[in-house]
Amino acid sequence: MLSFLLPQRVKLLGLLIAAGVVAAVAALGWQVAELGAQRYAIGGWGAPLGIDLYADGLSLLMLMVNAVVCLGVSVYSTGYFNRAYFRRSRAIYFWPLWMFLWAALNALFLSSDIFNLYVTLELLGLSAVALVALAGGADALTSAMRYLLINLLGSLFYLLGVALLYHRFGSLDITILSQHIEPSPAVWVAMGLMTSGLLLKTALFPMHFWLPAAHASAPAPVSALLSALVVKASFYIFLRLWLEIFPVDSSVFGELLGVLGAIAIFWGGVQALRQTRLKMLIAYSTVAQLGYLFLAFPMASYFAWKGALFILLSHALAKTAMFMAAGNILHFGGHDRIQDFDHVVQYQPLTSAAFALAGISIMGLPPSGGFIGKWLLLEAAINSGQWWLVIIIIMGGLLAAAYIFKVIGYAFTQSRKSHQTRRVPIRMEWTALILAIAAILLGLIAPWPLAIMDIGLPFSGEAAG
Amino acid sequence: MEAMTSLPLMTLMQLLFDTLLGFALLWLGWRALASPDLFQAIVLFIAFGLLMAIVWVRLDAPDVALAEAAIGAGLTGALLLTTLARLEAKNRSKSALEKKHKVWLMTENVKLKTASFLWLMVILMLLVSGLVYAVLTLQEQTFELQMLVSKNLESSGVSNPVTAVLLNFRGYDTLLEMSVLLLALLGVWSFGGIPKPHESLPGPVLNMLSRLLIPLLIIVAGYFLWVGSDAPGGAFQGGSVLGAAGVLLLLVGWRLCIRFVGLPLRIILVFGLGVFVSAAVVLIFLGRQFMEYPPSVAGALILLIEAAATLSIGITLAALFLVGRPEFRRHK
Amino acid sequence: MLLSEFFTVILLLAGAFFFLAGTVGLLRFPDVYTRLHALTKADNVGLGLMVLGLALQAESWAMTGKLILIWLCVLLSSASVAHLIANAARKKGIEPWKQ
Amino acid sequence: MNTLYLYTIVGVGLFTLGLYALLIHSDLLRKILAINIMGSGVFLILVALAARTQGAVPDPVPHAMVITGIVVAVSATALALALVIRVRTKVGHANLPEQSLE
Repeated sequence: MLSFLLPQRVKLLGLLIAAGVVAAVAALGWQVAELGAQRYAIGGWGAPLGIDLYADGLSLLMLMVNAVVCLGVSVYSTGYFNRAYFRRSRAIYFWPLWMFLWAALNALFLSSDIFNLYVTLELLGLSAVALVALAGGADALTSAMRYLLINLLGSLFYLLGVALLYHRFGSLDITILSQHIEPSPAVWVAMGLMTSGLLLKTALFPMHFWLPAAHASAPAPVSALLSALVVKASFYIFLRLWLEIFPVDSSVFGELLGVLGAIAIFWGGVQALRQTRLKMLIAYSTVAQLGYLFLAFPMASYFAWKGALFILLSHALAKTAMFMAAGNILHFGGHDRIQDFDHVVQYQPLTSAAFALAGISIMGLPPSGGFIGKWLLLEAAINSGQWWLVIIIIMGGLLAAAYIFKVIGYAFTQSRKSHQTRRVPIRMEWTALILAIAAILLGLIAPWPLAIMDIGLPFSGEAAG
Repeated sequence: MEAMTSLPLMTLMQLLFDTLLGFALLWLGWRALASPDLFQAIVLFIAFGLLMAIVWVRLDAPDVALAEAAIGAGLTGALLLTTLARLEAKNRSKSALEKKHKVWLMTENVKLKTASFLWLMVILMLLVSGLVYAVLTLQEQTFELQMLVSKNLESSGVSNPVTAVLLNFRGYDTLLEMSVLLLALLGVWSFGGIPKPHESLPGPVLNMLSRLLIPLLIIVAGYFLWVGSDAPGGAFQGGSVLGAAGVLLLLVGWRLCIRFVGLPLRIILVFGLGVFVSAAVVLIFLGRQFMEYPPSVAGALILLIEAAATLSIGITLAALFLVGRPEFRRHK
Repeated sequence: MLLSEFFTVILLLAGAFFFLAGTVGLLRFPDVYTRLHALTKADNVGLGLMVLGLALQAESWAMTGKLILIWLCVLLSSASVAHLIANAARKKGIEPWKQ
Repeated sequence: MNTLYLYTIVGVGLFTLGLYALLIHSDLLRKILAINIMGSGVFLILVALAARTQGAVPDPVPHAMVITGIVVAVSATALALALVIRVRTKVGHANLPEQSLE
């Protein structure tokens, strides 16, 4: 699955590889579904000595959503990077960098070795930075620089935690670590370090400052991917560590994460409402949506985890669609100022539909994927009697509704000003729409991904919730 | 170090040496970060790297020492210096802004408010005390893994345990690491045209030096590669020496013939990774696991992979030094 | 104590003395040219003496060869680097110290 | 006190020093230097702790990890430096607009 790293610069090849990876993921999915969690020892050495790959329901789901989103982005990019305003010299680098990013994501979701995860994190971070900088403007470069520094800082914190864990337990494999783990000062410090490093990369509330600029200034398909998956990758590692390695009874810490998540929902929502540029709005919306993921920590129950994961999945799909729609609008009108979004509906019905459908999922209206996720979270919150979480989830939904309707409202407003417009390739519109529909469909087929999550369930210990 | 208690003088000397080295390291690190002149800071950083290499030797990690000296101090230093030169070349071209830029090149401590400075200090102190506490209370680990490494060393095909870990047991890490290197180059290239540094013609001495040194460096790279299987050394060390040779060549003003800049260069760049991956994949078809080298040919296989890797790493590092894709240079 | 060991110690100490002298020169001399002079000349001799001292203890000829190779490399590079630095300083217009 | 713990503590010191400098300087080259020094601190901790075994050959796994880490660090540094140059050409200066990390 890693053999597609060669920097061939042909678009067709990119698409072929994309299809190949999707097929591989599907095959793996079938295997996992049939046979349960899979473990693959690279080099045949087995866990303590070599590096194991590990695929259970959680990683499979991540891989699948990864495959869907990446396939979408690949198709979209064939259109996007064709445009005249992208110098060809830049555009040719998109594909190899993009393949690296994708490979890093796949490797990350499959790895079960904490040092290997560090290397994949770096691979992911560097390729993401290079992709952000591809946009080439002053904003993009500055935010890419900041993003790079943040990434490196986060990785070093993580690596220091890895060092402590290794020297305490003499192993790097997650499964082996989880069997040996016991609370001790070193473990606590390692946990603190790794958590702060990963949360920095996940952009949880006080550490979110780098995200909006980086995500908004990148080329549209790249922003889509950054918001949809790259931040989730570090969240995924965090979740793995939290559920499998660290002593889970640290409820104070969980509460803290929950509070930060709650603040993130509010802060992101309010900021999103205040933005005048569409891409910034969507980026802040990501900050808010990431907050939901952390609401599960204070509850730490079966439903809560499932809800958070479900939000993660549907947000990945919906946010990709949104950024693509934003890219279309940007391309169409040459700007993304929300106030000047007239006629968009007339000229780009597909894009507007995509944006609206994705918005439904972000707001959490039925029958979308976002609704199911929020419903599960709500149920968990009510079950555990944490009413403040209920209020926050509902408020967050209202805020999301407010900023999304703001955009849609402007898009429907007629004005007589004439604009310079350019034609948008039809496949760019369709990919956005299809992904948005997928986000909605996710709600309708909810039992299926929920069942997949149960394979090799990492959070079965708390299934009582 | 209790094993040495029979020689109290020796232990004392060693303790003294280690303490001195440790403090020198901290001091150099501090100076490198606080020195008002950037050039000086970089030079101090290079000295810091060399000192690190000595520390690695003290810690019985000769492989790391070689890597640190060649990559950590040497190449990183060269990269930093060339960047500085490019930044300053930029300055010179905009003479009107020169004064302004001068300021930017100097240390610019963000004036923190006292309150936030205090907060920062408190947080850092917490961090330090937490870390120190954690380290000091760290129990002795179990040495199962180390035992496993030495037990499996024979079937790994090499007798240097570090090489065995790097290329066999944890070869997947190394594969990804080489991808990181290649990715970095790709990223650097994708940034497009980069201002040229102020280039001066190399004098006769530098020319002479490079003529003498480059063959030597290439031999050394080969030597590292060869001994890597049973003594300190290996692909990364060899590759970085090769990279150093490349840097020297570039310094002398040697440029690749246009003919080689396009596809051939790219092929060399991906060669190492390509061999690595294809060796791993071919083994799948031979009915083994991904990257499972059969013990009988493991040694040869590792050497082959390492040779390819050395070449690619060397060229990649040299190309990183050049900053910007070679093709762009001829348009200027 | 063997005679060879005795010579080794003497040579190492002598080498260390030259290093010390070179370092003192680096710290005390007034300008870049004289400092370079002190550093490269004295350190080359110091290293040569040390190499000689260690060569007496070497187990094989190959070892001795490697040691000498190291010395030659250092000679070559320190001479060239000294030249380069001095040349750069001269181009920058730094006048040699006169008194 | 054991010398190995001494080096570990030096590693902690370097890590913190680097972090402090990273936060306090706005010049990008300095930030990159700071990150590199932080990295050295981490590597030092990793290897110094590995040398705890008395007499025997130290654990090779951390050594391999550090070599990997060094190569990753140099790649990241190269990318960062190229990016600094780009930022300078495009924006006109090589530091980030002020930001607070707290």
